[in-house]
Amino acid sequence: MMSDTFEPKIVAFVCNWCTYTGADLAGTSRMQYPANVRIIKLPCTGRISPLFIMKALEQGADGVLVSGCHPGDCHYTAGNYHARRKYTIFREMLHFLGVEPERLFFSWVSAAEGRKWADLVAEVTDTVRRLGPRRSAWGEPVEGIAAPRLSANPVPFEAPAGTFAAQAEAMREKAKALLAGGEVGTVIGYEQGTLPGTARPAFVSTPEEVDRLVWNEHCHQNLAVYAARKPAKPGKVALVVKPCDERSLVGLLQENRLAREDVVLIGMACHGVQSEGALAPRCAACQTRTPALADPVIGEATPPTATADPRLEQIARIEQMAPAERWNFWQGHFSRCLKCYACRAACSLCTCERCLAEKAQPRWIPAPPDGAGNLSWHAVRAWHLAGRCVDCGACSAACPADIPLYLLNLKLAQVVKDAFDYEAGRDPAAAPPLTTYREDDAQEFIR
Amino acid sequence: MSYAYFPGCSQQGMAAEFDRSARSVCDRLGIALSEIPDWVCCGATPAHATSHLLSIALPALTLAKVKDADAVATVCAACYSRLRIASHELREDAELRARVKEAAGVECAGEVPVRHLLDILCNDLGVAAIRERVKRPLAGLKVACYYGCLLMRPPKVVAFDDPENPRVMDEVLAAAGAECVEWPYKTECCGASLSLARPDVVCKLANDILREARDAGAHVIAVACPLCHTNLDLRQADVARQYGVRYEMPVLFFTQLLGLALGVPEKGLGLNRLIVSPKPVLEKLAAA
Amino acid sequence: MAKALRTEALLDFLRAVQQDARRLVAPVEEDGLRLFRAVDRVEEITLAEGNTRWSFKEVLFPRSEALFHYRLSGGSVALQEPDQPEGETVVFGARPCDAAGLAVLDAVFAPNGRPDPDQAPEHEDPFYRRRRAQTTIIGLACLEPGPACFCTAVGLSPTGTAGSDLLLTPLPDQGVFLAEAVTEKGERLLAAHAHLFTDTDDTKEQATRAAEGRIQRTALSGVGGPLATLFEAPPWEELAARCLGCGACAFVCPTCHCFDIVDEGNAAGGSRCKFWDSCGFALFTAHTSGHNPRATQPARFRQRVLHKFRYLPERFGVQGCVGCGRCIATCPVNMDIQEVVAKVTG
Amino acid sequence: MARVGVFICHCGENIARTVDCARVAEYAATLPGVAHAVDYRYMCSDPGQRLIETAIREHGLTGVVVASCSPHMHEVTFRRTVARAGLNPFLCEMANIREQCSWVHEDREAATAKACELVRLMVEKVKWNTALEPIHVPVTRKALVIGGGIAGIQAALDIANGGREVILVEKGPSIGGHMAQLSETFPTLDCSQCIMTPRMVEVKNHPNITLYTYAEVEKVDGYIGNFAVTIRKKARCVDEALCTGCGECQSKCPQGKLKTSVIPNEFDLGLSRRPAIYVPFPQAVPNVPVIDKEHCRYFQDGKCGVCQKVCPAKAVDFTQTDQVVTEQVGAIVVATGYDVMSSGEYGEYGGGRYPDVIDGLQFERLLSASGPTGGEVKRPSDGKVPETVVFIACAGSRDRSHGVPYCSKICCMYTAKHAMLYKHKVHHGQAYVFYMDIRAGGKNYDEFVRRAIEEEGAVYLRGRVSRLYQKDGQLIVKGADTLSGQPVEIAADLVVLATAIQARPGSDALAQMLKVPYDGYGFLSEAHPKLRPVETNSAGVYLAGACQAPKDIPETVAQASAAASKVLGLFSMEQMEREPTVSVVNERTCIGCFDCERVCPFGAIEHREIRDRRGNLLKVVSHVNEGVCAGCGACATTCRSGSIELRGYTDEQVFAQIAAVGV
Amino acid sequence: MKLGSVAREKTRSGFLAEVRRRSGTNPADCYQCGKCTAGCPLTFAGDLDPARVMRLVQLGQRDAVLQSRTIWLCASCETCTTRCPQEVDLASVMDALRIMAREAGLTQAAREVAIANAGLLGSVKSRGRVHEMMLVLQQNLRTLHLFRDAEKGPVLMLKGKMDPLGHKRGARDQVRRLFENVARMEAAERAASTTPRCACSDEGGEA
Repeated sequence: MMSDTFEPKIVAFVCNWCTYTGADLAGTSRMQYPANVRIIKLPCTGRISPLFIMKALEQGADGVLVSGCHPGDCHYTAGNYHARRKYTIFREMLHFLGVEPERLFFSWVSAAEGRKWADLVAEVTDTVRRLGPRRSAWGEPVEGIAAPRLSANPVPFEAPAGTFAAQAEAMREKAKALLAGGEVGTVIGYEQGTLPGTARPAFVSTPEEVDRLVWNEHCHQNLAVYAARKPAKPGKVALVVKPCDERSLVGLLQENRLAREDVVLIGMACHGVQSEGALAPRCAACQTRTPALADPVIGEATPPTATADPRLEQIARIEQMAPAERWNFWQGHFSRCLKCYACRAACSLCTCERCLAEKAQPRWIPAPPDGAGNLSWHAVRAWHLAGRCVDCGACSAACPADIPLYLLNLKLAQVVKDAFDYEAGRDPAAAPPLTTYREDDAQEFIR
Repeated sequence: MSYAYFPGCSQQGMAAEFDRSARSVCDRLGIALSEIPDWVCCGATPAHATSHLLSIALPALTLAKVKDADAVATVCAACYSRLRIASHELREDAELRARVKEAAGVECAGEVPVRHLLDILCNDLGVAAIRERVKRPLAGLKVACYYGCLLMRPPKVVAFDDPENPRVMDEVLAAAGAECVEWPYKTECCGASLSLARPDVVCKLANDILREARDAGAHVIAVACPLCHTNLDLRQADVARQYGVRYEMPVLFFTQLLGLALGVPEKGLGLNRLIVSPKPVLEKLAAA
Repeated sequence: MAKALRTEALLDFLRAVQQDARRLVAPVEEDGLRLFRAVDRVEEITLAEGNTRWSFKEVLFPRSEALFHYRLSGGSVALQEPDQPEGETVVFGARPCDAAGLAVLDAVFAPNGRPDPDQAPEHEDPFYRRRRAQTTIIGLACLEPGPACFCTAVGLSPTGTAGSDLLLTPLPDQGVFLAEAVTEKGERLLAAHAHLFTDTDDTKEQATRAAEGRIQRTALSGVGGPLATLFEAPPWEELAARCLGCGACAFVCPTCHCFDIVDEGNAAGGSRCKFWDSCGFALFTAHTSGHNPRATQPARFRQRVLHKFRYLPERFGVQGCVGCGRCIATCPVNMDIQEVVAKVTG
Repeated sequence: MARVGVFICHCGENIARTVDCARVAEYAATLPGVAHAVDYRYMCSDPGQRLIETAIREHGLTGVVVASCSPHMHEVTFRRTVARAGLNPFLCEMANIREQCSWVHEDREAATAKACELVRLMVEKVKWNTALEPIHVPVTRKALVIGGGIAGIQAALDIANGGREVILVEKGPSIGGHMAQLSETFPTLDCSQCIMTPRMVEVKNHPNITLYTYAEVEKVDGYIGNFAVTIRKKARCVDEALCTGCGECQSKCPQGKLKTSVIPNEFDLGLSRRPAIYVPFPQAVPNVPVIDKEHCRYFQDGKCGVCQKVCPAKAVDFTQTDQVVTEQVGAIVVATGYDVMSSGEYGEYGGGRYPDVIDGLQFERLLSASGPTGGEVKRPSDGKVPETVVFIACAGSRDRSHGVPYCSKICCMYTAKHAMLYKHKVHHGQAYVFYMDIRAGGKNYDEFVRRAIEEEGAVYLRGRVSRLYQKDGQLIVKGADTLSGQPVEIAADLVVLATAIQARPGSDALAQMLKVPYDGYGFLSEAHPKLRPVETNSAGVYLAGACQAPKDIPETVAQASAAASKVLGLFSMEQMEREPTVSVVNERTCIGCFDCERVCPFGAIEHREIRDRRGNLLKVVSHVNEGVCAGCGACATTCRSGSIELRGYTDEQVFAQIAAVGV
Repeated sequence: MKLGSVAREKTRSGFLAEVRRRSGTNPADCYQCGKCTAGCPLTFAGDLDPARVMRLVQLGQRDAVLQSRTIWLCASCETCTTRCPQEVDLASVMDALRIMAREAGLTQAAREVAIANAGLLGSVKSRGRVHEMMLVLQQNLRTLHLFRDAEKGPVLMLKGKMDPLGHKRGARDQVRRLFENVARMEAAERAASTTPRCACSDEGGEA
């Protein structure tokens, strides 16, 4: 311990019933192992939030170990199954953010496996010791490594002639009818923005006002963000929704944020929307072009123009980077973050009344908009949207710092799809993937 | 399926008839065997009793020569055992692989599976296909199928059938029309590896096996190993001397019996090379 | 007599300035957006027209800074002053609107007129004061204001000198920048690099007219007056119904100056941090009890408007909005302060 | 400001040998918020505990950290200690510097440094601890006993005699279990059925016992004191109320004509046949037949119906369907027993091909007066009385290669009994017993085995049998006697394998339903191997008999009575105290997404409506039923807004520990 | 029997540890059930039954084990390995013991077997494959059983089973190099140990 070799600090989160008892057994059996691990005992891996791992990294741990009961052995029957799903995603997210995967360890150690515990601690300590100290603090760039930049290739936007106008007319008709008939008190649609080539959300409550409403390629905002808010005017709300926005509604229904009958959906068949003068990248290969849930569906959709989502190529490029490059890529972007929370405000699924970022006791996310605070915020935001994000693009569009938030969201959506065969915003009756489990969920990463 | 054929040393000498009948049978059944060029001895028991490395490196030398085959086919149970164990260990143990590479100068990862002809007949070809091709069923012939020890042991690595009560040979020969007797000594050891050094010991073991086969009513014993064959066939004279029992029990390679049923001419089976001639039994059968 | 800097000598000037100061902050391109950054090489600086995504106010009022650090041991607490490593700083490329916005920051953080390190009033911010004294602003006049710009609507000009120590106005036809020293700092800067500047008879009048002519947005007349009675009256609910409640408008604004203070640390020690806050956040006014006097987003938006157009002029005699148009451009739902003020006052 | 007291235990030399306890105490004193730190030789001793109590009073401590052994060892002890000094017990935490420090590290410097850190971690945690008060939940004073073997019968009778109601559920058509199948019992050789039958009848007649036979527990909801149990009563197709047990139906069943029946009699382990409508054995309780639908002609092809016609009581009812009942109980005793490994497991012992190789339970039936041979020892193949019998012990037990490394515990004794009873029945016969060790610990047990050897002439051969095969109507057994170093060959007429005792198939599913942990072999796990042998980690669920591990009758009965006494203890209270380490919802910030409800394995999350003063519904939020919550914390992890805290393991407490590592 | 420190046996340098390392199986797992003895077809011929060999290994009785005849009489039929309830691979233990005995020059107990093994390997080494007739002749020569099985010669010749000129050869150079490499490598691997001779380079040199 007193030598020159690097002695890593390793935080181990273990469950009370299996691994803690297994570690006790290693002690009772006098099995020797390195003294670098600090155990934090919790009742169950179900209680070991992945964010604890992040917190440990934020606080300077060189390695983190999480261990609990073997599948089927959970004292609370299913805590480890739930935890396994969470770790599956969170681990991928940390890798994508550039955390060295070799520093994170997951294992099942039963109460009888004192030997396994001792061997595990030895292996973990040895691995982390060989890796050396972390190359940078949480939220700080690794020095001497350039932060790679990505450039997107814009796809020209080709609006189908005449379609928007006809749809707009039909939409206004519907809106007028709803208001005139008293079926709804408010219609939330789009109107012309004050800057050239923009549209913005508009709240209308009389048939006369309806003429303000427009429908065109600039209507990129997701109006579902207003769905769970109480309307100022009495009566139901009708929302003009694109198919992707409608997927938000599915999420809101799953999470009891509203009931289907609380809202009327005026569904707009989609031709894609514009972003910075070109087709929004998420629209290029989007297959969801006709609303599935809406009360009327207005117009005919234009089929996608691309076969492959251009953003997947960006993800692939990030994944090809070395961890330190990936890390700096993200630190470069996050360094611009002002913590204005526009990403959160624009997200139709961020419906918490008190965001975790605002919880002061304890403070999950360092409040200031600096390295650690920004990284933790973006990690938590992405994590909380894992399995929920419907890829509407609102967060990225809202960000004044142009942080490519969609890359994180999309990556996690991919992980969820691959690992649990689940796509958010498709089935209002489906159990969200992080609230359920399968006994045979993959667990290659758990030793 | 294409098979790289490993005949084994004995099949070039004492048990040339095993090789010959195996090739004839395979030919008849449409199983293509292509002999591994320049193969070398598997090392047999002396190798693993002398040096573990040697016992793996020798088979590795041969296995490394196998190209473009789905499996290595063997007929001799001992060769099968050694090749299969070597291939298994090479697959499992990277360090051993490296040592073997240094010793043998060849790289072998044990990827091509090593199979015994009985396994191939039963599991690749299937007994139904054999039954279809039988021209002269061995009706009335009571056979004691003798598997010996190495064909199924150790079960974790080599067995392709129940190690305590294997059935493959019985099924193959039953398909050939023979009546396979139930008997308890199917997998008892004949002491083969001691044949040279301790003929006295081997005699006792051979006597036990011959006795049990006879008591079970067998006309002939079928074997799948040249060493078993030597001990049971050649040693019957010694058994007679040592124990005073003259069994006159013909001991045939299973391929010879199968060949007979498939209508392979006797020349292609080398029946004349057997010490205890099967002629009387076969003739009696033909007459019946 | 005005001075002129040849267009091609600008970089030489900036390089020289950089050598004198510890830090040169100027607009650069990063990931497709324009931001003020401390530059290593003056070649990185972009001179493109239009505004950076947010103002340079963070040079003086960082988005996050430690007020002090502390360490706990046994029963005792040890305090430690934070470093302020920036030192002498020159900001180049400040647009006249941004530079004019300094008046608000000065009024709040260093209210004793121009910041003077020797005369510290009670409630001034020493961090701001120190930085302000060490910072020189080289303004760069706008020739092509954008669609969101409305500085003229609040009585400012795209070529105005307020807030700049030295203002450069590009005169492309003459191939020079017209250099106006506005303050002593500006004078000193000119004097120190006199060899790069020549005397000139050129004026910026024409450029000013052209630039002001590009601004389409209507003047906001008498904003101080009518707004005083409009706390409850105008339909804030409707005006702000779509406001999402993020802080983007405040954080890109050159004059917004609200901040929060928290302790970040653990049982062994930590820092007391001051960092930007926004009246757009519900948490901004939330009481511990759970009560929130500004319970709705329209109430918060009203606060933003009234603070800029009424409270600041009333209390500090400064114009709270400089018409840079950033809040309009960055708002995810196009909340347009100029449109709103025009509507409620007009 | 917190005032934490830190108490470093030497645990004699156990900790002090590798950890410099004085230095740890010195270090602890420097930690912010620590008001008092001291080390002592045995903190758990009386003077040690008094030291803590005194310190709490003298220094006005607001929290206590005891750095000593694992909390699994002494957390309860020290919590009681601080409570005696007037501090809330949940303001006491333990730093484990023995099992997880001094015992696993040799380097004194490293171990001392780690001990300091572990103390710091717990000091930081305890600063965030809050006083927690026990939760009171009502107790339904009625018990469920699952399994009607001797364990279940004993537990049910004890509870019923203690004055509480019991529901006894038995899967089969009759209670009695394996014990009813046995001939005579070791070491007294009293007749198993003679001592068993009266107890079975007592169960049937006991006013406090409700008996459900031919029934299975399908679902268990709720928690200690308040279980809701769903029981499926399978259709017997015979009305229990009408049936008089006359036996007419089974004697007339065409499937049961002695020679032609192909239905193996389960009670005789396939050594005899039975009809399709049958009472498993003459002393069955209830003495009501059941129709085996798989073999009944009426159910298979709609013809027959003889039993219905002949039944004088008109009790046969083909239309009967399964009934599902729900019962409220406060405690559950699991007494589901065991199975024996099939004698076909061993290829070298014939792999089930030889009819005269049988298992011990089958031999019991051959010995039993009620058995297929009327108590005469006749071998299955040809009914011949075997003159040489080989008994092979550990056939499956203590055999890693067959996946059963454990000892089945009862075989040594029953094999000796078998050898003895065989000798009693076949005087000229010879019994050979192959064994590895003789495990005869128990009152009069070893004497019993010696008697089998010395007086009854059983030849004990120390060795395992390698192989056996059939030849000339006999079984050639090839074993060894390792004491003489010789192989042994015996030509036997009958071979009896003492096959391994295994968990019941499906015991894992039952365990999951009851949320009781189980081991790799399917045996249910007790809460503590020494100190809580009949309790489980699922509160309110107790174990009796061989479902926990192989055991003999006396041990089973003792455990069953112990389980019953635990149940009666629980039932002595109208209300019960529970650990307050449960989840609590912050209703102000909860948005009611109910993801917590989805992950809660115990169904503890309820919906609560929040209304304003005028009664308008403001929102619906989550609420934790403290009686149901087991404190796993899955809800707290799942809640995105951090609106759920698990008391005792709050985010504050965890963060404080994480931060303390980083220092 | 003199017992050394059994604790030491189990650790580093003991006989048990060496057998464990070389055989890849742990003889300490043996609990003396005797199933190996019961099933071994050669128990009758050996001086120690297999279970006893395991016991002596556990007790570190190097000389008694390595000098026993049993280890040479083992026919490698693997009956013991197949049926061992403790999953001890006895056949591998026997191999390891033979190798160790040979290294220690302790092959007197069963010279014939050692000679036969060496003979076969010699044949392989020089020819790549086994020449059976040469093997028999060599064996008789070296064991001084000059006329053992002599009567079989003519019969075998007659049946064509013994052909003095027969037998092809396989990859002789490769095989020779392999033998040399194995010898060299094993000598190097054993450099630290006390082993005096190398196992497979000599062709039955003890005759």
